[in-house]
Amino acid sequence: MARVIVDVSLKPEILDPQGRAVQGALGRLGLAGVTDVRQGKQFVIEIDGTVDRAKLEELAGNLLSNPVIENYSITIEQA
Amino acid sequence: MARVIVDVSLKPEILDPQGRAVQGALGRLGLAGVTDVRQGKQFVIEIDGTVDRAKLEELAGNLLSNPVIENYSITIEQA
Amino acid sequence: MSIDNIANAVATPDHPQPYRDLGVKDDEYQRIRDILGRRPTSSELAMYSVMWSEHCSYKSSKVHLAQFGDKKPQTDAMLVGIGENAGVVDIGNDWAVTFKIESHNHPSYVEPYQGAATGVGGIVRDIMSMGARPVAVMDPLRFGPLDAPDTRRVLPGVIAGVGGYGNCLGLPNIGGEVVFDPTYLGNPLVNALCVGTMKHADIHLAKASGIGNRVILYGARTGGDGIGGVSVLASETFDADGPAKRPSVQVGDPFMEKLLIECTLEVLHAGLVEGIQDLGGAGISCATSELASNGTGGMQVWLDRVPLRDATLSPEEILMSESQERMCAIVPPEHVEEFMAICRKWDVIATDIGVVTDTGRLVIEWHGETIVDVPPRTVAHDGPVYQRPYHRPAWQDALQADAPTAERLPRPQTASELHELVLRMTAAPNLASKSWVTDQYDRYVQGNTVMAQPEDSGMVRVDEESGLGVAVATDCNARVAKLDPYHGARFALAEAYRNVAVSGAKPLAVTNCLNFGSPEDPEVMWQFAEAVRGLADGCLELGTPVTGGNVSFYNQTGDVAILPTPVVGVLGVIDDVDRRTPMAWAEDGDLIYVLGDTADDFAGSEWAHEVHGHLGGLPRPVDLAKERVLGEILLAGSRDGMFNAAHDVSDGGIMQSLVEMALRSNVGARIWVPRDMDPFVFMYSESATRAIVVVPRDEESRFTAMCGARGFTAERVGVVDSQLDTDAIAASTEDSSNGSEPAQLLQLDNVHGETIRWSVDELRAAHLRTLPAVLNA
Amino acid sequence: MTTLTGARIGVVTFPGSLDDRDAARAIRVAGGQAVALWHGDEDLQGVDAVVLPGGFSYGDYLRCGAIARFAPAMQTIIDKARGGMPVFGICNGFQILVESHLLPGALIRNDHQHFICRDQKLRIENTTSVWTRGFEFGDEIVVPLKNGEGGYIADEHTLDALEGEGRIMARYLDVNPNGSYRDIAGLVNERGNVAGMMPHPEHAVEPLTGPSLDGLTFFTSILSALASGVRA
Ligand SMILES: Nc1ncnc2c1ncn2[C@@H]1O[C@H](COP(=O)(O)OP(=O)(O)O)[C@@H](O)[C@H]1O
Ligand SMILES: [Mg+2]
Repeated sequence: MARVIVDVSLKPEILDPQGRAVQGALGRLGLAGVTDVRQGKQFVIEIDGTVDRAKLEELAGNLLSNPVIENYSITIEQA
Repeated sequence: MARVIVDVSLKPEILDPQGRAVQGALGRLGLAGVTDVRQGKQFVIEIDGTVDRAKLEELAGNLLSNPVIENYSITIEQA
Repeated sequence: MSIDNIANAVATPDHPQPYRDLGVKDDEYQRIRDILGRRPTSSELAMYSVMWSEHCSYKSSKVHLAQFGDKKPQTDAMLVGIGENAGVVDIGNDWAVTFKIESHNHPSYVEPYQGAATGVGGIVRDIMSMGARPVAVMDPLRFGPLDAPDTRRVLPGVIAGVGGYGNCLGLPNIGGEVVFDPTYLGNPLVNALCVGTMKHADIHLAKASGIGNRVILYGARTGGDGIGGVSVLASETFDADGPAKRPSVQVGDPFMEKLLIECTLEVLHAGLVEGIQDLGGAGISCATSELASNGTGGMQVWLDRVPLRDATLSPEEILMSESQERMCAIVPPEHVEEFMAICRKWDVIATDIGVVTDTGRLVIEWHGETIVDVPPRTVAHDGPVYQRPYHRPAWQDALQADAPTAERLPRPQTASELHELVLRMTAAPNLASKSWVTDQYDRYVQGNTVMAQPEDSGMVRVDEESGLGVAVATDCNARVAKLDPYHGARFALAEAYRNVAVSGAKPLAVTNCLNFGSPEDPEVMWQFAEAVRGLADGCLELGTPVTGGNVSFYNQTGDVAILPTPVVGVLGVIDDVDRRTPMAWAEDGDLIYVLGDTADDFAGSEWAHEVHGHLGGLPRPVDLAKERVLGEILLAGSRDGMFNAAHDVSDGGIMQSLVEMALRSNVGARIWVPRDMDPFVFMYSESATRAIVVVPRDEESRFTAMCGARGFTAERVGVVDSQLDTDAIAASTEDSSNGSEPAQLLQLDNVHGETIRWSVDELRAAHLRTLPAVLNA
Repeated sequence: MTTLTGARIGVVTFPGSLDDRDAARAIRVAGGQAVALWHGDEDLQGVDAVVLPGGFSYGDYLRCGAIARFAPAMQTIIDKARGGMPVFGICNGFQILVESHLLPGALIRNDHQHFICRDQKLRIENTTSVWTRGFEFGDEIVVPLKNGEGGYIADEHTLDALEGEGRIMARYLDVNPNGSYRDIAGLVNERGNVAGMMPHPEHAVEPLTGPSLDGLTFFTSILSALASGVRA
């Protein structure tokens, strides 16, 4: 049993319209000093049995993220 | 200067069609043993100056997440 | 937690049950005991409570709705009538159409996106369950004042939800309404309409017949969604140690619904299915009891086979869950394998959960224990019926006496005041362009959309060979309904009827969504009774039967009910969509006619609302015999090629209709106020039974002869003219110098002896300004 | 005039494809034969070209086109496209091509965050591909656009290369509806056999149901290319 967390974020040089919209809204609603907001995705994957790490890396970098615009990172919590 | 990370996830009892679609794809593409996938959002917020914690809590629970169907958690990394 | 099975219920007759918390009244609980001859098990109580709720049983409205059947007009068009998931109408060439509106008001207030999304999903499944392919959706919506903070919370979410679901499902959105009124502030109305088409042979009904046939549940897994949505159940009332309170928010998965559509159509066309039912309000309780009650009468169900999303759900919860995107089919055993294979192809989970029996009872087991054993009819069809008291509100007379006369509400007196007024009205939230909304909806998908917003009706081609098509419009001026609910319902009917006729289609059938306050308030109940009576009488007079609809009560904030809002949808047929009449005029020199009579009618008008915030007076009753003649003229004119364009006249009167036509075509016109008519009344009166038609010059004599023969008023009020931009105007408009195209102008002559004009560009700017200015802020 | 009939163009249906019937209709209206292909089949039934239609494959829940890219049919299509088979991705189909790396860059959420449906003016800037050879350079056309994630992005280097090589098939005119870099509405690959575009030409092929007939040229282009044996 393992819980795998894959965080996917836009590469810094890529435009993030959602983050920008959130930044605008946070400012308007009174949170001071916000200089940047980036929005990312998080996948929490529960795996029964052992984790096939090679496959996981492949799919994180290929399916869960788009290498053209996104970076990913993997955290594995063994239960 | 602070970096605030707000993780937003669907409440466990709420249907997560995105997570389900990913679960299906991971299985088809050969990652064995996946029993559940939940997809969440992550906001990385850069703040200049001190963080107004009360305001941040309010907006995390209100703007960044939808309290009817989502939970959130806040992590603050002071720089 | 032990299971409350039948034996246990028999053994513990005095076990106290939390029926009141489930919305079950003392006498209703006693009736359940009488029916069963014992106390119900908790699962049975769950079923009865949801099925006997107002939402599912129509217990307050039933006695009134019967009029739709009693006063049904003679027609051969109706293939399936009221009572089924949706009515079915014959449109010729072996084609049939089904259409229906449903409300999702309360869920959309709590969670606008998901509430609206699942509203669309629910009505689409209703249409599917008749055997039809869904081909279009519409969304009549009502919100509080545009600039109220809560409207800014609710409206964008609702629009995104309607769009997010419908777009992802591949259903073109072909029309709807967006109306603002303060009474909807704490209670927006989110109504959704779906149209489906099928060949006659494909019509299916929700019944479980054929002993030995299997009961197959297919689609999404069952979760805790919507428990407490239909009735007021909170799950811990069953058992203090039970699972945590379930979410009442239903989340939609349009992708799953799309698979469900394709999968359902495939199993139906393969002839594998005996009966079919969607799972909506009251979920499995509703589907099993209705299927059994409509069919042979008996059914055995193994509830523990139901695939779950949440393993901790109790049987009571599974019975009541409103998880979305599920269907139930009755399949002969020899077809089960093939049925399952098609489901697998579409990646849809399907489970054999039961069998049709000859016992006359619905028996449900949970891990070997019998938890339900009831006569299905008592659950599905023989619920309580109330004769709710009702009476005319004490304030009704005073409201009707407060007429919007020239003395009571100051009217614009001069040409320049009228010039200003047009710009203001064009930008008024209720009249302003709804493109901020409709641009978020896919109107093209399926490739059969012939008309969509902002045309008077939505029109889709049904048969690509012949061009056979249908047009649908929904309407309701709820202010008029408040002033006089009987008349208001007929007014709404007439308007929707006219919107269909204006586009060249022949009105055939009616659906409705009756949105009202609490039925426990006798004054609201009176509004409801009057509206139903008006609609039923009106449908008889127009010859258009009601094929189905929906009632939504308890739309109020505290003690304040919404405006009575009987939304009426009319469906019409057009033999060849190629001859539809669009609303945009085009040809220079075409003549602009107003059909119908204009009187001093401002009770419930948009002008009184927008300019004076006033609602009062007694609207002039709509003459439906005359409305029918207008419809005939519009249809005959379309058939005989007499019209290049047409547009109905309703909210905002003739002036607003002219503005909309000019904007749609981007071509100017010269209009004159008829002699002896007050310019303001000409421009903004909302007399019913009128339309604007645009007639080519060489059709004029034929056209006027046709109107004359029918004794119908037709007055020439203008001419299409793209060349009004003379040097005299260059000074008054911004950019007529820019390029060779002349600026398009709308000119109105004979206004207190003067001429006033607007450039179409300035009208467009006004029309487009309001919604984005508020909603994008 | 060369006969356009005979050519067989496949239209792939993925779970969640919506405009597949419409693409097939457009092929028929243009004079071709539309062949329904199923995402789960590797076999393309010997079609001469493939259209990947619009819709929300797999709900577009992960990223648009990200899951469809791995469908068995796509494995064959990717292979054959590399070998020169003509492929045209419309909207979701464009997203699938980009996710498959048959076309560069990525499509992200519209800058204004809303789904948008509008009659969109475009300028055709590539007339050498098999999908656009029927146009004149600079033709202005109007076709429906409908998407929530149509913002085209790529790095500067890629954008410059696309422009330099004449691979920008169509650009948005008057209004950039989604924040696409350099107003890019559609692209072709180096070889000119693979094209992708966010707007929907298949919805502009009949006078009653679309804003123009401008979309037809994409389909007559490929049919005439196939009929006259033009290879990409
Ligand atoms: N919520 C909506 N969804 C889709 N179309 C809408 C919506 N609201 C308004 N429309 C469309 O915008 C146009 C103008 O609406 P409206 O002014 O209410 O029309 P009318 O008064 O002629 O019934 C119509 O085509 C209508 O169908
Ligand atoms: Mg109208």
